[in-house]
Amino acid sequence: MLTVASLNQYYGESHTLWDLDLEVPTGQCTCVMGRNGVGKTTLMKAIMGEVAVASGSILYDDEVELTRRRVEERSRLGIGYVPQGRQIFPLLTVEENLRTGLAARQDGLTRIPSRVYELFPVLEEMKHRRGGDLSGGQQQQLAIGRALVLEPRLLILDEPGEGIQPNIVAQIGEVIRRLIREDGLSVLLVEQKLPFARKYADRFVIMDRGRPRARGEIGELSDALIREHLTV
Amino acid sequence: MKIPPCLRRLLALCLLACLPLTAQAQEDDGQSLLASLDAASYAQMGGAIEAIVDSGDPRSRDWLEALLGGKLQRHKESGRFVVVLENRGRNWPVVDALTGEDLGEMSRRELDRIGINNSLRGQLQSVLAVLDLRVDDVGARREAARDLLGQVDEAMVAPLQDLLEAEGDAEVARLLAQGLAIHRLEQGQVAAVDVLAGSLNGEVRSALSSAARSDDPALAEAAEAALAGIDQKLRLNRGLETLYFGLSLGSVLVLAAIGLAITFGVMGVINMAHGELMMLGAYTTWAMQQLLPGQPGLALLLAIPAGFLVAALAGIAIERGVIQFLKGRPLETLLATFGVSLILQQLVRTVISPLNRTVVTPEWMSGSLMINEGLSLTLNRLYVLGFAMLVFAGLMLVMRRTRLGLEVRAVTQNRAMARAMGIRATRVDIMTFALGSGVAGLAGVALSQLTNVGPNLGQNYIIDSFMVVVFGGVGNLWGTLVAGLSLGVINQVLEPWAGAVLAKILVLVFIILFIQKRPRGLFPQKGRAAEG
Amino acid sequence: MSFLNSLADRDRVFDFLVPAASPVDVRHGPILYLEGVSVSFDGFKAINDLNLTIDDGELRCIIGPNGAGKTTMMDIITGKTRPDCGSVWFGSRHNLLAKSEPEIASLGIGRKFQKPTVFEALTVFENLELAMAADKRILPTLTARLTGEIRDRIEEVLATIGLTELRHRPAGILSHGQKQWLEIGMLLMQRPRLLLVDEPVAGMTEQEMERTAELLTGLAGKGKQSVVVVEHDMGFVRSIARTVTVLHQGSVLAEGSMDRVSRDPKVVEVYLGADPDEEAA
Amino acid sequence: MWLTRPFRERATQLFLGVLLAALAAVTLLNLALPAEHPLHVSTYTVTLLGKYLSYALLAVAVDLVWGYLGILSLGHGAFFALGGYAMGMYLMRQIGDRGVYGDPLLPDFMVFLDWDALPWYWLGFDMPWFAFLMVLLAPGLLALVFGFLAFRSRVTGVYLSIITQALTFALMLAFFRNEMGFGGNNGLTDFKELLGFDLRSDATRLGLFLATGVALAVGYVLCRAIVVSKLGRVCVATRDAEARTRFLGYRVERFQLFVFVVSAMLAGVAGALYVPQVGIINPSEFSPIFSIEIVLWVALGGRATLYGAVIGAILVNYAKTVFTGVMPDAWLFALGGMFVLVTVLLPRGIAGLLAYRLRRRAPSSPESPAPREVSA
Amino acid sequence: QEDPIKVGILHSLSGTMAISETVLKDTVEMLIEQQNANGGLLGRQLEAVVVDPASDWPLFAEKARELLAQEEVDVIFGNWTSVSRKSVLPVVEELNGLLFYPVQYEGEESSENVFYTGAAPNQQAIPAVNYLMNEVGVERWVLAGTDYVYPRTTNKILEAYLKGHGVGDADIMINYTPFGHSDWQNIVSEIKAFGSEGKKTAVVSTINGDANVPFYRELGNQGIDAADIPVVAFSVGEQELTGIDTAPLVGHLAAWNYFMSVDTDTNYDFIDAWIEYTGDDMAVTNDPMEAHYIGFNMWAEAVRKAGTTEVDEVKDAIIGVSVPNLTGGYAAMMPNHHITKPVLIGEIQDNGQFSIVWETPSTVAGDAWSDYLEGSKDLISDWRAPLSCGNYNVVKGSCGGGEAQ
Ligand SMILES: Nc1ncnc2c1ncn2[C@@H]1O[C@H](COP(=O)(O)OP(=O)(O)OP(=O)(O)O)[C@@H](O)[C@H]1O
Ligand SMILES: Nc1ncnc2c1ncn2[C@@H]1O[C@H](COP(=O)(O)OP(=O)(O)OP(=O)(O)O)[C@@H](O)[C@H]1O
Ligand SMILES: NC(N)=O
Ligand SMILES: [Mg+2]
Ligand SMILES: [Mg+2]
Repeated sequence: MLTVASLNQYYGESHTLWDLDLEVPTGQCTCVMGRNGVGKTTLMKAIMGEVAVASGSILYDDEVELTRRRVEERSRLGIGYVPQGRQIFPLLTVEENLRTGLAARQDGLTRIPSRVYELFPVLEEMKHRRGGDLSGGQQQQLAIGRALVLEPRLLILDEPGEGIQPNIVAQIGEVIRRLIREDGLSVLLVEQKLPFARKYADRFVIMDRGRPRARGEIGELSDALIREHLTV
Repeated sequence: MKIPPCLRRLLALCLLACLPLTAQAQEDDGQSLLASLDAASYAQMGGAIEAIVDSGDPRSRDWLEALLGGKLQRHKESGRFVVVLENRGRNWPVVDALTGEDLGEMSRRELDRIGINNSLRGQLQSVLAVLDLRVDDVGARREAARDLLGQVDEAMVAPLQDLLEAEGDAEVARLLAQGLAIHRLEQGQVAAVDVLAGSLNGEVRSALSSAARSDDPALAEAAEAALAGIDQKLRLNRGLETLYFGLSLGSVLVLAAIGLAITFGVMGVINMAHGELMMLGAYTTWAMQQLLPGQPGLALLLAIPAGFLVAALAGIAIERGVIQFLKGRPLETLLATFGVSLILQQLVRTVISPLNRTVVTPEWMSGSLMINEGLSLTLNRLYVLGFAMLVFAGLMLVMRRTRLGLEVRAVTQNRAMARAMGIRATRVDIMTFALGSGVAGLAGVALSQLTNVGPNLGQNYIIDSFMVVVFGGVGNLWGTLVAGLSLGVINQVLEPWAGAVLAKILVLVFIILFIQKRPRGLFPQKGRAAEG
Repeated sequence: MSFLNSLADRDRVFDFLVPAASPVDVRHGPILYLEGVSVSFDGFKAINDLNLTIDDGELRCIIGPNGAGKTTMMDIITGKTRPDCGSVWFGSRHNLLAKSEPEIASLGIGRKFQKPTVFEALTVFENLELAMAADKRILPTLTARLTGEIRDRIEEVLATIGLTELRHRPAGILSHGQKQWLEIGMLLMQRPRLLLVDEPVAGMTEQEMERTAELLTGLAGKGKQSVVVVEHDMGFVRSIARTVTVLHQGSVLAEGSMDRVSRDPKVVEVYLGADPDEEAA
Repeated sequence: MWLTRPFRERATQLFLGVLLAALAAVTLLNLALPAEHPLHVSTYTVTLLGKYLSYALLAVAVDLVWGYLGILSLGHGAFFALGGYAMGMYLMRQIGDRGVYGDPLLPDFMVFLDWDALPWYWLGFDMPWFAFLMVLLAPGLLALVFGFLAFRSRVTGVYLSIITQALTFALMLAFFRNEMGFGGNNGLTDFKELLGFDLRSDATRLGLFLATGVALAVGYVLCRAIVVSKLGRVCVATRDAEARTRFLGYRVERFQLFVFVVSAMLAGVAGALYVPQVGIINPSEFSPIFSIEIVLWVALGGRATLYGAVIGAILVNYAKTVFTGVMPDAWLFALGGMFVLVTVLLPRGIAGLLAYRLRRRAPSSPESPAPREVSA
Repeated sequence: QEDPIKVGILHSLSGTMAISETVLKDTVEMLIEQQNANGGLLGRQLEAVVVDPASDWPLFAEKARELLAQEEVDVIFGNWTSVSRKSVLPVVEELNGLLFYPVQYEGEESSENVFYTGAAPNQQAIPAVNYLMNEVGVERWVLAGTDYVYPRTTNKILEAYLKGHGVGDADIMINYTPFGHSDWQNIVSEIKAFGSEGKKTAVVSTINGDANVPFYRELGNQGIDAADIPVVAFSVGEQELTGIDTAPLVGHLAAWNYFMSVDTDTNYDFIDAWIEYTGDDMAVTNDPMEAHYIGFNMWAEAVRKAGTTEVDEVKDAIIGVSVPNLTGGYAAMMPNHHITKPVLIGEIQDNGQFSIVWETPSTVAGDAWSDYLEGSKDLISDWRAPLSCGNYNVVKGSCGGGEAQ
């Protein structure tokens, strides 16, 4: 679904991503892990075009070179993005926040797909409240709901469980699993919490200082690897 | 105003003789009649006018009208009287006053104007008005009867009485009766006061005021009482009038600010060139009127879309040329757009003129709508008020009901995320800025009907506009509307007792204090969301 | 671990850092006391007759569904939000409802926000410097000097939060997790009597969570600091919790030990979900 | 001593060095060279430079509150003008009976508007110490009262900007009123002497220029000292996250008030030095557009650097002087174009350009991210 | 080839006053061009030095200094507003320059270095009021002005004058508005009410510049026409009328010392030259332009007389110089640096011109110090030796200010 090859990225003069390779197979959930500040979020932003890359390629769907596409077009190709830190539109109502997801849909749908409300009933309840007034966890749910509105083929989730109550975290996991199974969705997940990753991801990639250090089937994620790369 | 005796006779004559003039006249008679107009003193001219009316010459009316318009002139060399058809520029097209023969163009150097002064002008108008008392059109009769208030004298009483009896229209009759009553009041008849009591007409008030100063205590007392009643009613009217003034001023503020409520309030661009965009709208109106000479109304209507377009295009140019490079640096837009505003101002000065341009008010927007004789609403302002409300409603619709409205708010609140959601931020920027600028253009079109169309137009409104937007609460269109209207009303309520300067100061102080109470304007963004 | 504990005890070494004769009077009871607090936003009751007591030196965990009112409660304690009714006392002397945010902060209440908020234009070092307990009036601030001791202290905290290398970089460029750590560092510098920590481990790895847990448990203790932690990560909560309070719809749903609370069917229903053990594993 | 801290900074040393060298050079070129010499600096130029320097001081005052405190004051012209009026009133009183009506007590404009006594607020202005005190106190007090109200109510961002603008606008209208007793639209003019020195003499002009230069240096060092102190960092913290600063225990409104008042007083001093050099003070200094222009100088020079403000003020005003003389019909194009180009091409103003060149060797010191702006 | 004679032009070309002042700059440039075409002055060519003080009063002082100290011009033609003149005054006195000021003003000034070619109040305001009182029979007066010193002083003089002629307090209404005032609804409505008291009422307007358009518009719309309540304006001329739709204003008045409609050959020549110069067939002329015309010719005459452009000699030579004005008479420079002018009253026509309805039988000499103000009625100005004083107090017998040595 997504193939990242020798990607380099800089913030000013600091080199953040180094010759990074990454593969997100279709219909699977790939989990990116790594300590704070290793560049996970930066990688997601690079895929979405929020930061410029210096070199390398990001191939989507085996044919579309994302680095040559404008930011706005990427979501139109069917990429849903749940950024770290929620990034909801604080002064738009919950419903309006969700409606922004309609912009990228190709089918011209003008109503929020009911599935979103089914998944996060609190969003329907608080439809008319402004996004910024929600509690942290509610905002996180809103951010995920908003990405689902565009019914993506590739879903990028940057620490989606952050700040969400346990039962809903589990529910999100289930939804991801269902979407993968039923709709053939591909997922790129950044997650620190091992139980969640182990339960819902198919593959993992561990990053350190802007480079992938280990990767494999989730079953291969051993304690030794964890100690080596995820401990301070 | 008082009419000298020579003209009074004339008025009576008009009433009796059932003009228009019918008679036989000769070429040389005309010449001598006109020659006597070209007299040394205005008093002598009065006599000459009288002679013209007396002559019954069929051309008299044309002559009098030309005289009234300052277009009756004498060729210096030949002494020939001519009527100037168009008196702007250096050379004027003229026709012979006696024969109507086209004489081509003459230099104004060769011509001598037969001048009149204000009192003669008033007299001529009265003469022409009295004639109108006999026409079929009720509106014209009312107008004529109203003009006659305060002009009636002994010679006219009898014929007016006849007219009054024959009059079918109640309003005309009432006015004629009042006209006669004023005359009787001047004669000292106390009974006349009753007819006049309650009328809000200025002439009536004038007459009663004079009577109240009279030596006859009974008359003075009656007039005093009638005046008190009138003043009572006037006070009420005055209150309504003040409210109207306030709303009208407010609507101007709203119009000036509403475009800024989009570009500044919603997009966050501190657009110092907003005023100059209004100026472009106003100049568009002027240009339209130049393109369609003689059709100021049509030109004005066409200027609405044209003004929007011109300003919107200028807005797009500003957005593309400058503002797009300042994403994330909203304060710097202040600097750049200030530069743009200087350039636009000077551009108008150099390309068009440093002087103000004349924008004509079409007939249907001139004058006022009379609610009663003490309360009239000026039409141009009434239209502007309505226009402001329309523009506001339209804008509200766009922001609430279209995708653009949602997308622009998303883009300003979190540009990166909006783009990640597939919103074409650049296009949204352009369209929104064009919309805000276009609305500024519309404001300019409206302002061209109220104030100067000149290079400084923008500067006069920019500060007020920002004040209104912020006072209403940034980002809230309703706030802009309410803020504009209420500041307008407050200003006009204060003005009569504080004076214009102090009223303005008080309004500013009010804004400062109000913001202490509500640090985020009239309609603040509340709650967590606002703290971002 | 002993290192972290020793850090918390450092006020004996750096005695200039000892808060000058703690103004909080806890002789007669709890350090924080909320009674009958309610607040509503446009008719929505976010906090509903909330009662809560925190004892001196206690480490209390607060859990509860999204929107239960946990953050709002902290807003009320720190003076950011004014409740519609109820009373909030700090020790037995200070009525917090009558005080402004800076007053509350200088009484010794420190807070880490749910969404990390640091001063983005200032460097990591300066962020810590500003947070440091000191005379925060104008003239002393104007004339304040950065002594060697202060410097050392800041360096130490920098080492603790793992940002030594980034100390002269503006905080704005930090990653999400790094900002979380910086906020914790600011809290350490502030040396408050009462710490309110909103979701400290969101976005941290398991190992960082462990470090945070050690840090927080090390801080709490009688006569030292009291800590209130809000967190959704049950593994973390379990590892530090002594008493857990569950908030739901603005009031306390359950309170007690972690085990007891997590067996409470109501808590399971509204919060933990069917399989809490697996979540926490 | 906190005041001496700035002297340890390279940038301040450089700034003071350049400034003092410039003062010395101008003095020398003015005094030592004969008027015909091509390098001679005429008194006309000296006075002009003096005006630029007083504007520079004003810009520094604005940069202090805008750059470091995040308060975009669109009303600093008011403080400048008040300082100017205080000085102007002193200068008016110095005229004594040399006015056109020869009234020993009343200024000319009062005589022909039939005032029979000096209004109470004019009393004391014949004493220089009192007048100079008022130069500081009048703007300082206004800033204190206004700032107290505004900061206490937590008025921030554009709301604060707009009420500062309303303040200066209201003052402008008030000072226009002849009833106010400040000369109405004509303001105060026709000054004769300052502290006994004839204002027309070249020596006095040079002296005023030097005094302004010194005031600028002192003001700069004072601001710098504030900025590099911990208080300065509290200001920046306030600018970026006001609420968060409160939660650390800082009484934000007091810090804001303190800096605001200091800045207003500096602006007042600038105004006081400006008036005797240009020879007139009138309400147009209160006009909102003038206050906006000050902000433009700072933005153009580079915000939050202080020396950028100085550069901006001098550059813009020099450009104005030159352009209005050289291309009187088209200078607005040039000035407007300059504003547009600098904004688009130099995101951090001219100072940013300088800083970039100076710092290229030291990659580790980061540019602080653009300060958060007032916005919707 | 001798150096050219430098003529400084100090008129705002941008900012609020550009509307009025730009044409004055053009006028002087035209006069210079004409003079050069006629062989210049003293055999030397004239050269215009134009600067833009941008409607910024302190900048006027600075630019004046630039003209005198840097450019070393021999004479300056400039200024419109009084405040700009006040700002420039100390500079021209200090640097001993020559300034020709072409606009009607409030008087109360006489500088050794300034020549006032516009009207003093006694050359405009007082005759206009006399006309209204005697010819129109006005009994009630509205004195409406922009809030600054020219209207204030003029109104003060008029008030004193009217009261001296038996007008009561209740029959005088005074109203001031800010510069650029644009909302006249209330004030016009008040005027209307004030005028419906049974006495003939007139408005004496010292409203300046941009405020006039909305003012007249409002008058028209509220139905006040010239026959009911005439407005006589002192600051509205042909130039201002080009920006107004004059149809509703016909009959309102203005008092000036020149109108474009003046029927003399010199005037027609001047207009033709102006139209030629601007290339605009619709270009209009106005009173301050005539003032510059007179001032320029007077200065040229004085230079010829003195045989030099030396300021001190020109200053002495110019007193008594008399040149033709555009209204068929002569203007003479008086010892008080004011000139003699005829006073004309004109009514607005629908073509934006004035038709002259009244004029003084002969020219009036400008009075620097008003006879109707307490502080100045004892002052006279005479710059000839031996008095050589701008504010000589005839009662005290001394020269008032510190100005005169
Ligand atoms: N705007 C920026 N400018 C400079 N450096 C930056 C910027 N944003 C992030 N960085 C640096 O880049 C590195 C990677 O940041 P990133 O946000 O990708 O980390 P992360 O892996 O997502 O961490 P976390 O787990 O804390 O979210 C960090 O060291 C951070 O300090
Ligand atoms: N200003 C506000 N306006 C409207 N609703 C608000 C406002 N502030 C908070 N709320 C609502 O109050 C409730 C409590 O919010 P709070 O942030 O305290 O929850 P929380 O317990 O911290 O949740 P989370 O675990 O998701 O952080 C939420 O439903 C939220 O939407
Ligand atoms: N002198 C004037 N009209 O200001
Ligand atoms: Mg991250
Ligand atoms: Mg929360």
